[in-house]
Amino acid sequence: MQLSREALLRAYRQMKVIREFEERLHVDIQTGEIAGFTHLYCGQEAVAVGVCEHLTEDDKIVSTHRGHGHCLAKGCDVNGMMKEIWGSREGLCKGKGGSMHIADVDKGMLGANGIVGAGAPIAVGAGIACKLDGKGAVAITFSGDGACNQGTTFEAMNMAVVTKASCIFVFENNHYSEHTGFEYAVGTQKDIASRAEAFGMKVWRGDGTDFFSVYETMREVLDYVRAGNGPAAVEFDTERFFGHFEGDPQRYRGPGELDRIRELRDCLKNFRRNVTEAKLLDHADLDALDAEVLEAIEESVRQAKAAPRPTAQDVLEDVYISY
Amino acid sequence: MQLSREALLRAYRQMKVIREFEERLHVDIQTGEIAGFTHLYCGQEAVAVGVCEHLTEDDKIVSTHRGHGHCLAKGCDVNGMMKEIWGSREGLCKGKGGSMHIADVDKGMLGANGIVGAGAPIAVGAGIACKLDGKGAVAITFSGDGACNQGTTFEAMNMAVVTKASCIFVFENNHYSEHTGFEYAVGTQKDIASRAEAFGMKVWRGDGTDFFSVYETMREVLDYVRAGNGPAAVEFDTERFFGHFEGDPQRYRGPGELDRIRELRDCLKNFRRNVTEAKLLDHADLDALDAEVLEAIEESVRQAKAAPRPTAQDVLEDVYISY
Amino acid sequence: MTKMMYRDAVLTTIAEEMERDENVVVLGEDVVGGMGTPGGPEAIGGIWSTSTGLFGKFGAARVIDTPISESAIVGAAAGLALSGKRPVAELMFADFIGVSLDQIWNQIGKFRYMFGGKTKCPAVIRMAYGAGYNAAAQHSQAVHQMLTGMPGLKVVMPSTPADVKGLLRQAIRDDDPVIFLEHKALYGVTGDVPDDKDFTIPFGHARLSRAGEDVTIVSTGLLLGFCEAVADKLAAEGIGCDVIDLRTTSPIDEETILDSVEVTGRLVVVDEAPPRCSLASDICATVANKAFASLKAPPQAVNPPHTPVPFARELESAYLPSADKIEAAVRKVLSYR
Amino acid sequence: MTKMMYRDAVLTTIAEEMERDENVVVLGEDVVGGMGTPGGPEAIGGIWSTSTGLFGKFGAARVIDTPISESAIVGAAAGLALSGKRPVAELMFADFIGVSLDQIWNQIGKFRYMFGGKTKCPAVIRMAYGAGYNAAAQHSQAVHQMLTGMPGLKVVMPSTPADVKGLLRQAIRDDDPVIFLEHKALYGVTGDVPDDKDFTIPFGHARLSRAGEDVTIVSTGLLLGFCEAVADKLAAEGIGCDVIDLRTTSPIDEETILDSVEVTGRLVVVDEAPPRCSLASDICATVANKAFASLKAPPQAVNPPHTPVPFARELESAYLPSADKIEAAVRKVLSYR
Ligand SMILES: Cc1ncc(C[n+]2csc(CCOP(=O)(O)OP(=O)(O)O)c2C)c(N)n1
Ligand SMILES: Cc1ncc(C[n+]2csc(CCOP(=O)(O)OP(=O)(O)O)c2C)c(N)n1
Ligand SMILES: [Mg+2]
Ligand SMILES: [Mg+2]
Repeated sequence: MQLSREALLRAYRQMKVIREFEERLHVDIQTGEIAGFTHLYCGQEAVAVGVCEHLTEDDKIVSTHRGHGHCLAKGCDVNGMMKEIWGSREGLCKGKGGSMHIADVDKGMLGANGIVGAGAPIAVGAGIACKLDGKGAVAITFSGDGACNQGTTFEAMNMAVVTKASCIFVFENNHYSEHTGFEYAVGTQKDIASRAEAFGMKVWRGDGTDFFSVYETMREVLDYVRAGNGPAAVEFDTERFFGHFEGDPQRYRGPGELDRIRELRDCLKNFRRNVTEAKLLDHADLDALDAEVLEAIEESVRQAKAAPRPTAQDVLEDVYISY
Repeated sequence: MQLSREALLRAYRQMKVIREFEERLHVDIQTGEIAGFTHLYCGQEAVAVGVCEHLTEDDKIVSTHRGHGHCLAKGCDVNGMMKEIWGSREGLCKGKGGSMHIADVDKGMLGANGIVGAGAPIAVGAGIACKLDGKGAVAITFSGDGACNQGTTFEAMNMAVVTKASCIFVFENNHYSEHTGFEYAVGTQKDIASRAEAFGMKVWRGDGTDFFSVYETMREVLDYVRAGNGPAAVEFDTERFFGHFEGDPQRYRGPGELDRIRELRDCLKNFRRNVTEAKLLDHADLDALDAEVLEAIEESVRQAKAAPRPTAQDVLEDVYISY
Repeated sequence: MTKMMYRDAVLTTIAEEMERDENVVVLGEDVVGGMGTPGGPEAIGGIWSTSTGLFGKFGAARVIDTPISESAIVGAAAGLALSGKRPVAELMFADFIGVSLDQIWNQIGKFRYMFGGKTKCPAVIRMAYGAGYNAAAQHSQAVHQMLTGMPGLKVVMPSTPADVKGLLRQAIRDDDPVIFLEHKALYGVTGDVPDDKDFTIPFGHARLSRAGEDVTIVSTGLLLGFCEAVADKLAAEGIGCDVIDLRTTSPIDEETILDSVEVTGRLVVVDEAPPRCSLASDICATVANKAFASLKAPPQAVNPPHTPVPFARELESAYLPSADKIEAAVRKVLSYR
Repeated sequence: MTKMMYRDAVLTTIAEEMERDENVVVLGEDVVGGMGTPGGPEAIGGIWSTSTGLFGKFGAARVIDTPISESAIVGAAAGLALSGKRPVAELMFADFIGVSLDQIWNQIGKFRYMFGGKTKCPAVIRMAYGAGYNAAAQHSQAVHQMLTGMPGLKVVMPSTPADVKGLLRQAIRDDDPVIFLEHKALYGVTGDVPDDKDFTIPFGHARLSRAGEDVTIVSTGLLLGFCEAVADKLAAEGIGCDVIDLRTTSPIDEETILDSVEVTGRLVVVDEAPPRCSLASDICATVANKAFASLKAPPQAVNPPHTPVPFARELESAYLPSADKIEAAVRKVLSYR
């Protein structure tokens, strides 16, 4: 916990932005104004932020279907994202990608991905590029406990080891893949990290609901990979606060589970408690940030609602040819 | 080594059939009369036979591009196979499949496979069927040290564990995938079995150039899986005597490597030495078998050469519709 | 007859066939739902509700929830089928053939032929396809053109609950591998369904859903309804359309199409996949070749553009063939001189 | 001009581009060969000899041997391309798109569009396709019809060493993903190749390899040579054929085809893939739609049958379009009244 006051405020703000961005989406989606399948990241913010706070624009990340948190943490514009999810032609992807396909390659964000497991091989390529460039940059792929069973993820782990790619596999174990439990679908019934280890990588583990655990763990992982030691893997135990997608009745949850995780495993609450108890920040600092973030999100929604809609002609653009 | 004299003779004969079948193919292919890509199994006979001598027709196997040994060991007809490889319409697959696609489902041989790694998921399905039938039958997939890096193989291992399929992953590590070394392509640079173990399976290891090692190891593996304990994996260290495919100049071999493995790692020589030293069989027994097998192979070639060729009309058959 | 939704026709047919034949087994992601969770099995029975209750009725041995491993799902179906079972595997979205194509294309589609005709592979691979939910480029695709082009596969695209029942039952009882394409946007559609537990519809027999003598419209799945609407509208103007629901794209009922075009001389094919190497081009080419002399106008295809499926509502609607575009195409061929 | 083999044109072009642009990297199975073996790197330089010597010249960082993991190969190419590199990935056989299709279809083909046009993905995926080696159902396929149907991918099918050079260079310098299909049976064919290290052939421009006024023959790859042979034979009889080598199937040069058919009124398309939803049906449909009035005979496709590729010599020859079958098709359209 040697973070400056500024860094602490920034980390909190980043997590809070993700949280409020999605809490707001959760409300707005119910009005029927937002189209498509939306997977909310709420509850896992400490992972995205604890990872990305270490990164520069030279570092790359590859995300998942549950990508808002990774995008925001990697610096994608809040308004551009909100517009994208609302399907505006001013969205980050001109309304063509939507929630599952947000990217901003200039920021090192190589894309959310609707195909579970598809990101890992892409990150290996990006990690090879990082190695080639020799500037110590890394490529990070986020995968869930479900994605870790997809063949592409396994191939990517082996390929990363073989090519000594500067690549980090971040596994976010939120115990569910859609409506199926981790204990069922991951045959080992142990953690994900031990399986990754068997591919020949050094692995780490951390608490994905605690920013400081993620941040400190990632410092070690990044030191290791930036030094040119090849790939590494890290597993964070975490929680998702909403359903798999918006509309999910979540009957697979245990009694009181959602209340319990919102109470005990909320990274924002944990952060606030930690920093205030340690007297690094006080409640007023954080409350001010909260208000500021709420207003920023409100503003992004205002903009998204007012932004111009795409037109039929737009369909035919951004592809080299459309017959 | 509690095998009866009869069982010993049978095992030796099976290995010898594979050996001579392929030594003969190796010669005949050079005449240009045999079409297609042929991958010879010579050197690995102890694995196919040491595994299949335990099996009945209820047990299933799924093979690879290097499938002749598995087919013969599982009881495919020698003449039907030779005719198939020669492309006759009397071949086991009417000349439609060829070396890489020999199958005999009635014998529990679910197919050689030209796609590396494709057999493993198929074996999981067969293993689920075995479990469903509840008669203690098993499904076995053979994979190489190259195939063990294919996503399908990994997915299959996890799926087998999750579904508790009666399925056995037999890894034949002959140290090469095409022209690439095991140490390069398998990122762990350890053995294959330890990676399989991380998927949650019990694993075994054995010497794939020693029939008795394979046979005794497989007895344990089969006892375990037939008892309904779910899948298992076993790795056999073995050698391939010929090139990856016929025509391969094998420049990746070390000096004297081929001579050395033919001398010290020949499962037929090892078998003969073991059983004669232990006075279980004598040389005359084996010599008689050798002669008999040679004649059987000669006969299969005679038949293959004389067998009727397929016709243009045959192209349109054996598919539900051909426009 | 019973009124039921398209999705219930899927579920009911599977249940009836599982009842009838113990070799029928179901597998896929979340087909049970809730496995390994505090809520327990069947907490949620499949995201399309096409397997709800099967686990309770038939047990874990025959209703198999799988990890997210589509190659292994299709591969397992292949192995089950080669072992005498009749697997009904589900790919949650048709787009996931991308991660499992080898098992579909190079394995189950080829066993019978490669192995010299002696091997049966009675596997059904069900998948939800199509646009309409703004699910964007990776969750909205029509994939029938690729699969139709693959020898050895039968490809089914039902457009009504009754057809689901007759065709899915046929698929499960068929000894060849069948790709069963369910349109997401049809799951909630209701229709009359025969109660007969042996009701099947043979493959390769199209359904004439509207009859007319001026133009032939061929389609499948969701778009068939749009074609019917256009036909009904034009009928009021005295223009008669044959609307042909292909039902199966392979085998294809060429005869019904050619017979119709011989009368009408005009063809419009409406297809949800992009234009290149599409089912629409396939049918236009067949008709141009085999009914050349009957044609009074150029055969006309209606496809989305050659782009990925876009996300935003306005974009997706502009992307998809609509009743308006179909009507325009029909008027275009009608006005050709 | 230098005489060289098709395979050497591949190798030379890659080497020249690697020399010119340090962002060009090569990856694939055994593209180095011998990694981790006693014989050492480059013991064998790729099974098609299309990467021999690259490792020695450019080193392990830019010539990357991979495990048997095609999804990871294409995926790595995707990631490299998104990171500013220009990967040239090799799939040893085109049939292996089965195990890597998602990365081709749903990833590299869609980035630019899905991400709103701001993302470049300059990846080249080379693959050896086609029959002629009796390699049977899983190692002999033509796959251009599937890939041509996928928005976002450019698809190239060179038929001569010179075209390899001009088109592969274009592919490597192109900012969009390109599928580069090399016919196995052409690797050994020799031809004159321009020495200019900036010689490129733009995509979407077909080559008229024979000129005539009686019939238009369209083809690609290996079969183009068969078409030329037929054209030459018929020329002796006074029958003139336009033989059009498409070079790229997407983008496609419709103009050249339509211009030719306007003159000849007769079309034969020769295609190595099975007939359904094929490139042949695509072109026949386009011509039937856009040059309807010019057509004097039904557009005619020549494809293999709708079966997997069979193994035995007699079967594979009967399966493939041959000069005889092409000639018969040409005579058929010529004799149509
Ligand atoms: C290849 C593929 N298979 C299935 C799906 C459907 N699907 C979307 S998310 C998901 C669960 C993913 O679980 P996990 O990796 O744990 O991520 P989480 O949703 O928990 O963030 C599934 C099955 C998909 N999108 N892609
Ligand atoms: C999916 C796929 N990728 C690549 C190949 C080409 N290929 C055929 S065999 C082989 C090597 C296989 O190595 P291994 O699994 O060790 O088996 P071995 O040849 O040693 O028996 C390769 C790369 C293939 N047939 N299928
Ligand atoms: Mg999860
Ligand atoms: Mg090997």
